[in-house]
Amino acid sequence: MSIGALFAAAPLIVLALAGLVCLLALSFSRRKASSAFAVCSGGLALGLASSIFLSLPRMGASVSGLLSMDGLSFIGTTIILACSLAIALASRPHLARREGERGEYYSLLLFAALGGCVLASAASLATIFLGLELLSVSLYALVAYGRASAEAEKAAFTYLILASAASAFLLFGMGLAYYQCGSLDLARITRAAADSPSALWDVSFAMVGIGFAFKLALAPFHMWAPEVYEGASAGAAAVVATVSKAAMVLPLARILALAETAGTKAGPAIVWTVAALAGASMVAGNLLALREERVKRMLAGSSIAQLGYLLVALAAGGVYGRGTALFYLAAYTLSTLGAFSCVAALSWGEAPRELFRGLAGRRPLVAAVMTASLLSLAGMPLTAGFVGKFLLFGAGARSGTATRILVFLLAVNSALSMFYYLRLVSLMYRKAESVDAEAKEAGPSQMAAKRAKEGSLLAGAALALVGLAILAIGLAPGGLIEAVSTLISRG
Amino acid sequence: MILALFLLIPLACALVSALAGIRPRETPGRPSVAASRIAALLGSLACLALALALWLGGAVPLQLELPWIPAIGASFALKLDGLSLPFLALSGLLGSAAVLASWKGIADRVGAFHACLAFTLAGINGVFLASDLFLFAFAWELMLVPMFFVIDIWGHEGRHRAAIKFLIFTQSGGLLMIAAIAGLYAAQGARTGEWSFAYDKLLGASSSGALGSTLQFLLMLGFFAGFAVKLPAFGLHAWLPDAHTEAPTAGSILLAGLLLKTGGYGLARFAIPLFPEASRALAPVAMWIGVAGILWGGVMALGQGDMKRLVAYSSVSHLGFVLVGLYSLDPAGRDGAVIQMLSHGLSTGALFMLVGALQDRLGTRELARMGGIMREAPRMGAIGLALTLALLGLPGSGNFIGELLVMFGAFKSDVPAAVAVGLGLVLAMAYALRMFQLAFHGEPAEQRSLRDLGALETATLGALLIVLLWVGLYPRGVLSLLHLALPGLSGGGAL
Amino acid sequence: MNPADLELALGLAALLFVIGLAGMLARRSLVFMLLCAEIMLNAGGFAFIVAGARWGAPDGQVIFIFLLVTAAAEVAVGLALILALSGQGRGRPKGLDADEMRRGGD
Amino acid sequence: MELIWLVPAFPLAGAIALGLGRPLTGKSAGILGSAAAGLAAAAACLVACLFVAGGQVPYTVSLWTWLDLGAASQAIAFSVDALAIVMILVVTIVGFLIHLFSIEHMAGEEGYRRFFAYMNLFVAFMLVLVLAGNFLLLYLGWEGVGLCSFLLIGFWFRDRANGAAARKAFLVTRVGDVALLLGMLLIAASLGSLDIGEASRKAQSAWAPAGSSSLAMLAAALILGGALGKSAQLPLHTWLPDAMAGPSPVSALIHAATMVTAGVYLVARANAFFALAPQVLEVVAVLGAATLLYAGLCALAQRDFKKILAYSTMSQIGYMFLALGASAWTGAVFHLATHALFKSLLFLAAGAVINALGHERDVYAMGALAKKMPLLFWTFLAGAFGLTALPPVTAGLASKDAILARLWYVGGDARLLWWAAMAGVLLTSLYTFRMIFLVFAGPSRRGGVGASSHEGELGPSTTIPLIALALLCLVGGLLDFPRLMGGRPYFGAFLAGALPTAPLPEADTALDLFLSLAPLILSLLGIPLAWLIARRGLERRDIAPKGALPAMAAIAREGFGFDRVYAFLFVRPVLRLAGKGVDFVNLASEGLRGATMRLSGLLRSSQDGRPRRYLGALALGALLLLAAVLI
Amino acid sequence: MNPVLAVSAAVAVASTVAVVIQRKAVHALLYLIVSFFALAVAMLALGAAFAAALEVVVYAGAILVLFVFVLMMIGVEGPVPSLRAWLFPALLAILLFAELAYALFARPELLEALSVAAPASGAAQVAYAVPAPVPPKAVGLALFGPYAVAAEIAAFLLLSGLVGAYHLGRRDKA
Repeated sequence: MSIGALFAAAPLIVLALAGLVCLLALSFSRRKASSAFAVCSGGLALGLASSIFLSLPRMGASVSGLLSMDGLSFIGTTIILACSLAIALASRPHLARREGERGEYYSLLLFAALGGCVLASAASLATIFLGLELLSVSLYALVAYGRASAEAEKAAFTYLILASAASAFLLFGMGLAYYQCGSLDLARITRAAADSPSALWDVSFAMVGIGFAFKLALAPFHMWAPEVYEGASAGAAAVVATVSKAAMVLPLARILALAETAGTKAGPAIVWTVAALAGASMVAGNLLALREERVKRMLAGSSIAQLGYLLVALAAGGVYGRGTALFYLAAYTLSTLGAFSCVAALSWGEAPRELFRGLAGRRPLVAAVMTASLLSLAGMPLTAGFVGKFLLFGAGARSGTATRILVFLLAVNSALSMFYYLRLVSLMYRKAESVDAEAKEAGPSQMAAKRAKEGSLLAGAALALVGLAILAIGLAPGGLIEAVSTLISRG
Repeated sequence: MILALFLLIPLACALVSALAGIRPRETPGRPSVAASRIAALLGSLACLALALALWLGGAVPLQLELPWIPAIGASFALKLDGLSLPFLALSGLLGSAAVLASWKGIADRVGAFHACLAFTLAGINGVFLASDLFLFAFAWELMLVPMFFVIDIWGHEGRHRAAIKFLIFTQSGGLLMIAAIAGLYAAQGARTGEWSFAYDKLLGASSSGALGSTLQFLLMLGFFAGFAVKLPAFGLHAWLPDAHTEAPTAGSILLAGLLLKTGGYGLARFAIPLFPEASRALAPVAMWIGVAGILWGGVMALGQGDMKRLVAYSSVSHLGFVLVGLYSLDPAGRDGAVIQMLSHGLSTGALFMLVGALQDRLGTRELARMGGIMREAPRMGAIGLALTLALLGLPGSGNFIGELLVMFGAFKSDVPAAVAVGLGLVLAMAYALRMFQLAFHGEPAEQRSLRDLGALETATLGALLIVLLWVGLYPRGVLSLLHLALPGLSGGGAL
Repeated sequence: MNPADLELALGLAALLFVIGLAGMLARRSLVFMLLCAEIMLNAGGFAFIVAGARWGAPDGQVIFIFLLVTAAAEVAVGLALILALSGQGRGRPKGLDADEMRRGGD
Repeated sequence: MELIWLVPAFPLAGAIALGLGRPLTGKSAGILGSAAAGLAAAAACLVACLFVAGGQVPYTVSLWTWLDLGAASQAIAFSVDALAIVMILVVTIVGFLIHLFSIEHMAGEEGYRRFFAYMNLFVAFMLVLVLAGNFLLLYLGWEGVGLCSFLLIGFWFRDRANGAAARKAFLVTRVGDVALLLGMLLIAASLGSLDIGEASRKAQSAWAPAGSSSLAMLAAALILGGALGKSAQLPLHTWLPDAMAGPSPVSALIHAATMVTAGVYLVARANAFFALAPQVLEVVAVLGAATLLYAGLCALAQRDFKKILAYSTMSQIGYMFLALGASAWTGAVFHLATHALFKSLLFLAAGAVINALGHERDVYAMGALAKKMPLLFWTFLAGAFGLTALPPVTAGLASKDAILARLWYVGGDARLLWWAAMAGVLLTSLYTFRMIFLVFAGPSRRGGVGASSHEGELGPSTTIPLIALALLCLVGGLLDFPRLMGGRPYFGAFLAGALPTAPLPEADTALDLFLSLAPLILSLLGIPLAWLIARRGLERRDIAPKGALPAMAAIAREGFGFDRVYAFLFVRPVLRLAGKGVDFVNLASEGLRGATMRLSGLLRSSQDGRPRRYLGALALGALLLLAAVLI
Repeated sequence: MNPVLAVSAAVAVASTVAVVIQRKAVHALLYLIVSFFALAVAMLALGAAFAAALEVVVYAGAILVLFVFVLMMIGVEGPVPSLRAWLFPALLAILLFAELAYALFARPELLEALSVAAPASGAAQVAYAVPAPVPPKAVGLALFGPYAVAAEIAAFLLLSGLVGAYHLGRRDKA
């Protein structure tokens, strides 16, 4: 393994070390999680920096054939690390306020990020599987973490059981693929599949696809999402909604890219199946969110639908399609991150809609960012979501009948989604006084309060940053679009 | 660069009034409140002045193009021609009217309110100016959100539901339109290899055979859906009565006076020129949709007990004329449609202002609870009478010119449609007179003391009426300008 | 090596896989669900072994080892969760019935 | 020559001044209004003199270009020719007199100023109508007078019934207007011009060949539709009787003298198109005759003083249409002019009577007023003689004679029309004298409603117009007197410049004598019959009518139930459709919303937190996915 | 046709079915151990000795023992589903298996391969040219050669599992 490869893989290494340091810090001072927090956020920031300054210049390096540090992986790493950082900051105040807070949370967050990054740059079945499992296992713990309620554990267990079933599908599919090709390398596999197509290939891809679809919560593999989002703490839900989604989209994009370069002809059956998945997800997600009174569940529905939208671009295929998908991924993660950070700022656990009534009067910043995020998710102009949706339309309209139908569905569905997004927005601007949930939370000790205060300062900064990013991308998306397209075409 | 002002001024005013408004515990008398009001007013007046200056200066056509998102070939391209200038002037005028109309009515979160108004105006101006389809879609969506807030925060009883309904309807249309834009962009780009949203570049797409006839028809339908919902065409108008009724006065003025016009403008500017063949295929159907709108809107207006709702349905009826005129694919019809839009904007805007004034004074919009206003408030009565006459398209009002030209265009392309439109005129008279007599004639329905219109209101309404009369007696002022825009619009000789 | 054997072995893997799935669907006890999950994963691993045998390559077994690691981790977390859900064996173990995991009040 | 625009400008200015002039109170408003009308009259006379002096050359004064309709560009332009001169003279002079009358008549009414503003506005619009050189401007005036009629019928708007009458008038005429509008569009579309003269010329060249005469017929028919509406001819006549809800001067000016005759004017104006469509002309004649008889019968059965006059107006206009139908253009216009004189006189007198009786309008409640109100009686009598074409009043005599003679000379089927006209003559004298007997003769009734008041307090501004009009009636006919009595057709000659005239065939004294005497005799015959009817009516006025004749009378009083039929056919269906304003489109959208919500509820209820269920979904999804890819 | 493989397959299937339908979790565990042993034998027959050993040592030896500990802490008496409860799962499983089997066995080149005739497609040639079993050494070399990075990741996987389990285990004091 060459030095270049080492540099290229710097983000992963940084994350891994940060995770270890975090654990060490914990084992030395059990009671002081602030050190863990510092290590975690520092590590994530460092990883971000390293991915920009170390691995970006060495684009295309391959780490012993298992990880390929190409454009895709860069995009993925950046998104994942940024999201994790924001989440770490956003969850700080609550964790700080909790008596006897322990830092495992941060180490788990780091591990999850690591798994995500591995997935984002995986070039082999082995790394895909391991990255997926690393991410999942950390997520199980994270979901069950922060909240002292049976709901969290139930959610975690549900997640675990379903996820292991899904990853069993994934594993079996991989096995079949390996059985036919004799190599774990994605490029080889796609080539082999292109050379000698067979029913078994379709099956193996389908089973792998099931694994992915589950993680992306595409209908009908979506049913875990509302439970988990609701049961988990705001922070953990944010991880599920952003990091793990991004981490799953990238290998998908890579596989599709490789398949295209290998010249695989996706039969109509495949195309229509994907289209059906996308359509079903849009409809199911929006219908689930439509009348939801609990914001986290609503966001779950929203993310189901959003991933369905994203699938349109992937189904459209081509460099343009993938680029669109990744741009939309960025927009989606950013907006969802904003929304969840706002939820986290209001309540760590239950988040009923009423929590947001008259928010604009009480917490203008939170209300503003929440508005921006929701409008972005709804695809309104001035926000990243609008550009993303526009590109989605373009990508869908470019290719065949299936995606054109999807475009129609997309239009109708996003019109439908207006209902729940804007209903929440309007709630925030109504005149009504309802107590903030965090005010209800148990009065913390002086120490914890101090920590919470400094934490909330950082959290506020992160929040504002996310909001600004949404608007910035919405106003001048050109740079991002170009960056993405160049990265893909190079990777 | 002047054109950018049409967007910058309102945005700046929005900012100012928003900042002026940001203070807890507002009380109507506070200077900051007045500041935000004045800022919004000045903004729209400035737009109006600018438009008039350009008009009188004869400085059309005028262009501005700045790079925006080269990656996808979208640019910040504005183009001012004879078609957009009247609408810009209208938006300035009605914008000021809206601010004035809410001078007393709005006491809560004044800054935010005027910010929303100005923001909406910016979006509307953008729609009227954009010559880049991405920018157009951007502006098109941009005006929705502040409008949503205007209805949702400052509206009447059923505002929340009405606001959502408004948004979902317009949005489902708008998204279909955006999808069509994207499709057109994709098809044209795939053919020429030049990815661009520029209007002029896409204008030739359908005639150059970049699109198959089915695709062209589908894309045209996408555009049509977007604009038909906004117009609103018959069958898609369910959102309009609620939105108009529940919105605050200023909101209703902007909705009826401007937002609906963006639909007609879009049809005239985009849907028909971009897809001439497909439009020709659709035209007979579209005309009869328009006729249905005219008749059904009239019948519904005849049945309403709520004055605002009645006016709303009358809008449905009047904008049916626009659809008929545009899809008669005849120059006269198109002129008529434009005149009709302008004069409908003026008359209905003024009418909503009047209704708002009535509601402020009587606390009701129910016709049954009015009556006898003519005696108590003669000024109100006179203006109400004048507006009623405009509503029923009396010669001399702009509405007459619009309806006449539309009927002329319809007559040339489809005589039965023209006859049906004639029936619409009778209906219009029926509901207009019914409204007028119920509200202003007879004896007062209940004990009350009624203030007549104040000087400010009278002046505003008078101004609107005078413009309306001008359009009615000297429509060439508009038409000659409009004909400057003809070459750009005559997509494939469709018009 | 006889291809028929490979096919047979793959068939076995598939069979185990679906049996695990069936059990997971059928059993309400969390412990049993976890067991069935293990069966499914194991079947997947076995598929890899078969594939490795087909190509005579070590990759299959390597993946199998990773699978073992995964299984260990998952089982550890899963059992921890089960323990947390059942009030640590004090009294009658509650919450171990999957169907009792209905959301409180919808 | 350019001062033609002054004619409509004066009343318009007056209207604006009155509309804005808050301080104008008391009589000053009336005086201002009358002054405006008077100035208009003066200007009209001046214009007329200049016109005659200038050798009767038609000319057009164009103010500004209004609108380009297709190829035709329409100007706001006044074109003056003989017909226009006649019309403006009638309008301004009669209008002025009526204004004058109103100063006192309307004194003390609420909205005195409003009244004169509306009246002035009406005069202005009417002048625009008659001066319009192109159809579009004509249409502007056309709708304008309709508006004023609406406003003035509903002048006493506190009573909703008046408002309803006003609305009805405006709506029914609008139906005709739309027809006219379509006709204009047809002309503009197929001839490329709306200038009346030019269009007529083009029509003669383009439509004269029989091939395209269907277009001509259509155009003529549509124009006729407009005319029928305004002139309250069958079948668009139902609004006129109700229109009597307005003040009497309004009835005199609008619903007797000027506006209702605009239809006649229109047909005369557009004679070229009708000439190209003889079938339509026949329709005109037949409708005229029908209205003539129908209205006569209705008038005979009315109890409301003003409604009698209203129906009589209808039937007189029927005469005019008859004349038009027989292409006796000048005759029609002449009768229009004379009718304007005597009918406005009748209305004014009647108004005065009604005022004097404290707004009592039931003729059965009047009577024996001849002695109480001699002036009103004599002036009314003068008008009545004009109406029944009896000497010595020349107005009606001359014009009606001309029409009847023309009908006879046309020959053929027109003979039938002549007989109808004769029947009309009889009817006219019947209802006229019935009215006179009931109102002025006989015993005073109802404890003498009239007894309380007599005309003593009539001031000059009331009496002068009455007398003036009476005198005009006396001499008016001389303008175009039957040759039999040594008359000269000055009027016809004057109009010859504007309207086609067919000279009567060679004089045949015997026939002329017959044609002149026959109506005279019939009218005279009518008087005693009227006396009988009046008596009979008096006896039965309070008892519920029994037997066939009273039943007939009741039906006739209702105008033969046209209102009911129209309500059943048009009004009620539309209102039922409107219902309470419930929009099925809205209902549909709400339904869609509900369905979506229910669907979402269904989906959410499937999310009940049981992992096995989710697992099942997963497995099922996997099954389907594999099946999909394997197929 | 390798008898050892066949027999072990039969045993594995039977014992797995037994696992699924047991009433007591402990019995199920024992049956699972049996099925793992059978699978280990099958692996041996396929020449994957190292994997077989790990199957016995880690899976049967370690992971299942973990289960046993838990079961000792909480005596689970999983209610046995009625036949009706089995209906849907069984049906689903059978259909799924049918699909997999179809994909596995309904392939032309396999039929060719089954017939003794020379393999037609190049893929088949590659496939059946290499008979040799894979010795543990090769596995080890692979694991710490090309797959070293993966091994590291696996280590972190275990670590995160550890952290998670540890945390969840002592959450009572949280």
